[in-house]
Amino acid sequence: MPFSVYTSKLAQAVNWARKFSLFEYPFVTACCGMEFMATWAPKYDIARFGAELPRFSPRQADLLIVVGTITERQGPVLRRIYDQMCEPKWVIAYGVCASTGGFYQNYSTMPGADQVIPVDIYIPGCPPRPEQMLDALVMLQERIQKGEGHSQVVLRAERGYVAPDVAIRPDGNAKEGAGR
Amino acid sequence: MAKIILDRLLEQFVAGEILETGSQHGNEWARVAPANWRAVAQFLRDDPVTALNMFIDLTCVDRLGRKPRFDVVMHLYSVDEKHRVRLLAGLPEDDPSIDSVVVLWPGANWFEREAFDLYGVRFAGHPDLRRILMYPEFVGHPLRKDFPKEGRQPLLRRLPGSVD
Amino acid sequence: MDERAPSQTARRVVIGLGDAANLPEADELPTESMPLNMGPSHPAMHGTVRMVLEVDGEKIRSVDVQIGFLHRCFEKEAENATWTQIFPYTDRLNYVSPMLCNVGYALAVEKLLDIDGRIPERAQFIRVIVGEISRITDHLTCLAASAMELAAFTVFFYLMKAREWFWELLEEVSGARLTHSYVRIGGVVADLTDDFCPKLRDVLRRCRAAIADADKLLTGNRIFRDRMDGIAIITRDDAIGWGLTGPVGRSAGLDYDVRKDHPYLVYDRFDFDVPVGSKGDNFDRYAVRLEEMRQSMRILEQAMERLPAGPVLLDDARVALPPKREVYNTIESMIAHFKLIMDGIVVPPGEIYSFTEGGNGELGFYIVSDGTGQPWKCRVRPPCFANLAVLNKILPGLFIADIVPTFGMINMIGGECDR
Amino acid sequence: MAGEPQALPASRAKLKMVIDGKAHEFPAGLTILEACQRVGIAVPFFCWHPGLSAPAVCRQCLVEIKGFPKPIPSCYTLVADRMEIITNSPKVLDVRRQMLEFTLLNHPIDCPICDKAGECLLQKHYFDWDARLARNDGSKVRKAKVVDLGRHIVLDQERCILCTRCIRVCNEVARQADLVMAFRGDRQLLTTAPGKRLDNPYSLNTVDVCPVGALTAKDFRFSMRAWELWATPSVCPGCATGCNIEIHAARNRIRRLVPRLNPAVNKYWMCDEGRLSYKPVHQSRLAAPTVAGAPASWDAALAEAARLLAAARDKSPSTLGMVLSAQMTNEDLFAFSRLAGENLRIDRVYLTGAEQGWCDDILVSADKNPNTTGARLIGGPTLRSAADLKQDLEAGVVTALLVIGEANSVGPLDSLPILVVLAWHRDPPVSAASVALPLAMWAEVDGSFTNRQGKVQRLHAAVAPAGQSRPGWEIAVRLAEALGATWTYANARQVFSAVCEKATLMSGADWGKPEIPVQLRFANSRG
Repeated sequence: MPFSVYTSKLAQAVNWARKFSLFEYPFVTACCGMEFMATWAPKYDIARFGAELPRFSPRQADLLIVVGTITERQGPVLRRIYDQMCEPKWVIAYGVCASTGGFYQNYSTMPGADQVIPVDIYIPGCPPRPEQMLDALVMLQERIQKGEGHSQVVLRAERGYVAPDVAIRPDGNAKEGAGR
Repeated sequence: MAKIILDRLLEQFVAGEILETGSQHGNEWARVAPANWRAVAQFLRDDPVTALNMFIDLTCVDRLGRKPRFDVVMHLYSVDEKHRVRLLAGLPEDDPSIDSVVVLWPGANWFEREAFDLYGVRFAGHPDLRRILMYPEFVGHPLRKDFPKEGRQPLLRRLPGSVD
Repeated sequence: MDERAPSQTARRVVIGLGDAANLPEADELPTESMPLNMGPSHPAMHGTVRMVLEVDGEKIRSVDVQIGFLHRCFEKEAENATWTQIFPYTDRLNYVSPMLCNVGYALAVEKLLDIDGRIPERAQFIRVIVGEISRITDHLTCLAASAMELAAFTVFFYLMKAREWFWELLEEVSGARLTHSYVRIGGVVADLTDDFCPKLRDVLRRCRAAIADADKLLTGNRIFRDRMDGIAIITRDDAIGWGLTGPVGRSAGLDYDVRKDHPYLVYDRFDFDVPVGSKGDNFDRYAVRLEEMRQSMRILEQAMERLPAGPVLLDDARVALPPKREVYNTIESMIAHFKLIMDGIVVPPGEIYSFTEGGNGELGFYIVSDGTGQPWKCRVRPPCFANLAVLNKILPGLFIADIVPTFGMINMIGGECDR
Repeated sequence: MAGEPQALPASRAKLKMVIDGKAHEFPAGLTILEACQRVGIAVPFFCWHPGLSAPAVCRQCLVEIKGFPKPIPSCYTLVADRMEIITNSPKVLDVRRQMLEFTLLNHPIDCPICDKAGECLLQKHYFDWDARLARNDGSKVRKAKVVDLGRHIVLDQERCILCTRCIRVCNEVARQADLVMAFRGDRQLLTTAPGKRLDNPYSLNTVDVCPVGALTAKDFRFSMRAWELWATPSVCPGCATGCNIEIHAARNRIRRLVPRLNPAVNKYWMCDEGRLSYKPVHQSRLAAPTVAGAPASWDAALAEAARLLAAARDKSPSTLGMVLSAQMTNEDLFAFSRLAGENLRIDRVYLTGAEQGWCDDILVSADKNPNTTGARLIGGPTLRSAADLKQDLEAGVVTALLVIGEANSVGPLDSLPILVVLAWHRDPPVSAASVALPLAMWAEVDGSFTNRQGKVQRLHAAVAPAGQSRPGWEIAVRLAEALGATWTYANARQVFSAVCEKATLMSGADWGKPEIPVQLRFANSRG
């Protein structure tokens, strides 16, 4: 069917454009921010991947990078920022605190940013090395190209397309759905 | 070295006001009756001999099982004499309240708010005694020994299984 | 202008021309104060602070600085960990200079254990070296970030590059780039690598150049100076009353540096100066940090010259872990290792307030031990908690734009301020 | 007993002696070790145990006595007048170190996989008294790692340090010579006596007294690391003896029960049955209230229960009965007795409980209920027996029944029109019940048992109540409220003091101070 072919090709082209022009919003809260700075700095130079431009307004960003520990107090803030971003949008949880809470298991820290927002890529490490950030970025770009980013899937689902399970939860554990 | 501080205290205040003094690991400390908390602090600050004019730290210790349960602990430093002292005051569990020293050192403001936030100690005469580290909706004082380590009180959570 | 202007204003006001500044009060444009919320997510707020401002136009009438967005319960975690397990948490207090926090905590516990006199000399020198490196990286980060916030991106790159060199060195020593957990109670976990000193000398040489570049780019820079000079002045009395220490306190003329006034480790053997500011404005804080980095480099060079040989960890099976080979092959060391890991080092009951010069000022540890394997209370006196509080006093009267450099020069570190 | 000074009759002669340069007075008949412990001087030991005889085989407790050529084992030398003892001279410490070195020479490097690790006396003494690097790491003598000694016990002969404590426990506590030593020198082994197995009813005490991880309990081994356990003082529910125990729990599950010293009741010991009496706490528990077999909310279930009981009461109180269990705490018994008397006007109160069982003259008593004494005390003389209940049921005198605790001993209750059950487990009565309410068990509540000697002993909650179950007294209060009464009990302690006011025999009983559970790793080695 020519039309569907046309649309799918177009989608591929668009995704290709998207993955190399990621405008990131670094939601920097803690130690990981120091390493995250390093990924911008000359040696690791995230610019090589077309993601060097930080946008400090969520409305202009399409990649939310949660860098550092998220506390219960910060939860609503993070959620609001995510809601303010335009679709399609992607989220990287940078470091174990943003992924699971890390070794802070107490009354104030939230066990992972995905308690309040959906996360596409989790980066382990306390803090992760800049290489891991770049690696995660490449993984995300592949995901974007395939159209398996969380919000991409949701958008498609809203338009009546079927969502591939794997994308519901980036770790492939589709059964649980997006919640923990 | 800072023995002189304790001597000054003891000659200035009577036994009922300074309950106990001592020195350990090079730290001089004095246990003060809560009623004299601010008076002692002011004396130490203004007395030319002690001249403890710099506010360093204020916190609280929960000695669960001991009476009185709480200790308010303040550290003072003298910029000129280069000596320091630790003041302690025991507060009962049912009503842990003591005079604020913000009038003496504006820097004490946040430290007292923190002690109030995490231990529930109330400081009489504090300009605005709000929570500082925890959010206003939080219930309880988390650093008390009987507060569970993982007593989370979430402000927000995703709906389980939701695909936003 | 318009003859049919509303008749309420008695005189016509010409804005932008002539002496608009010294018009009588009544004739200024009518303004009303409005609340403005900065942060907690704001490029200049480092992600963890919220400022609720009451502004009158561009002018700040009053401010309420709200912290706690990074409260990770250092104390609660410490009360549930053995004495050695606390080191990783100290790393993440001031995560820009983790080594300094490591050292500060270790010194406190060693005083409680009464082994502070028996720490091997080489270990003390190594602590000084890694500590001063951390201090340099701390100031580098502070200046780089603030420069970036003032749109001087080049400086950010220069200084980040320099920081990277130091981190690679620390990684060689400790195995981690940022969160080292390198210090142990009784010494340090491993000796320096063989070619550490030559490498460090080389890095210092390059770092001097980088700092000189940044110096040239900023100190003489009109835009930079305009936003730093005479902004947010802190007096010496303020510094004392608010308990300001470190670069912030010194820039205000408060000549207090723990390394000089209460020497710990082997700092009394080194020859270095303590820079002190004259005006207490943002530029002084910047200049003091710049100079402190140079002084730290002096200390590093002297330390490398006099670095003695010898062990780097106290030889006491009740404090320091036995060598791994012994642990795996003899029951004695296995038991010692087991006891130290599971039950923890047993610290006699007592209280201690031990203080060192952290990246931001007096980093104090007030520790209460009840004689078990974990602390009853492990309080950290965070320097930038006090340093940040003073914003409530100095910000009113400034312009909104002044918040960025001022906040940057206070150098609030979330992990340390909120713990 | 060791470590706890006892008041001595003034008549007994005091011996003057000097320990480490300080003069002391002791009664005759005391060993030097006990004397040192009384004055707070630590002396290490492996083979000595306060509850057992002292063979002095480990030579760890050596001390110097003025005038004696060589160090003397303090654990079996009696104090004598004008004796001068030195416990801390370099010579003594050195000798002890050498003995310890011998003990460690052939000890396997098992700490990471050893059940005793974390509460091991060998670890403790090495760390406290030696803490030096090994002087040789030659190969060690190999022995059998897994020897099945009996129903409950597995032995690792390599770890055994030959202290013979276990042998003496069998001989002196269980009075059965099940264990012996075989061979000599570094080939010496612990093993069962010819033709015997370690099957005496007190065999698990050998695991407690074993200073190392040689003897391990099949029930506990490899299930939990000792240092992660949280200890809570409590009382064994196995029989009327009421042995004092520590509940060792982790992650909200009981992992084992160990005896707690009480010279008046169980000394240092308890029986194997009692140790396994924690199993039911985690087995087939009733999790939520049910009405007519269907799960319901607490409020709904309580309302329904109150409605049924009130209806029965108003119809004819004489047909309404209540069944108490001798396994309930004094607080629960009292609360329900009061409910029956004041609110339900029940005069038919029956007492059931577990069947009688075997007994001996050591610890085990035939009455398998922990609180029969308390039940009789609180229930008073009008208390009827399970047999009476059977009769009344057959005769049809009782048509409505409020059953608390387990009622298995009673026959089938399906025929009853009104049956309200407060149950621990999903037992037959529950399925037949109009309303069933989940009841918290002994390890989940604060309360008290009265043992066969009439001693009132405290229980402390060690784990959270299973499912939605609640303590009996609390349910009683809420039932009373549903029936229109207003009681003021806010916690078990208030109920307890009310019991003490009422029941004369319990007056003077003390609730004691709150026990904060402690993790074993920070409670020092139990040895």
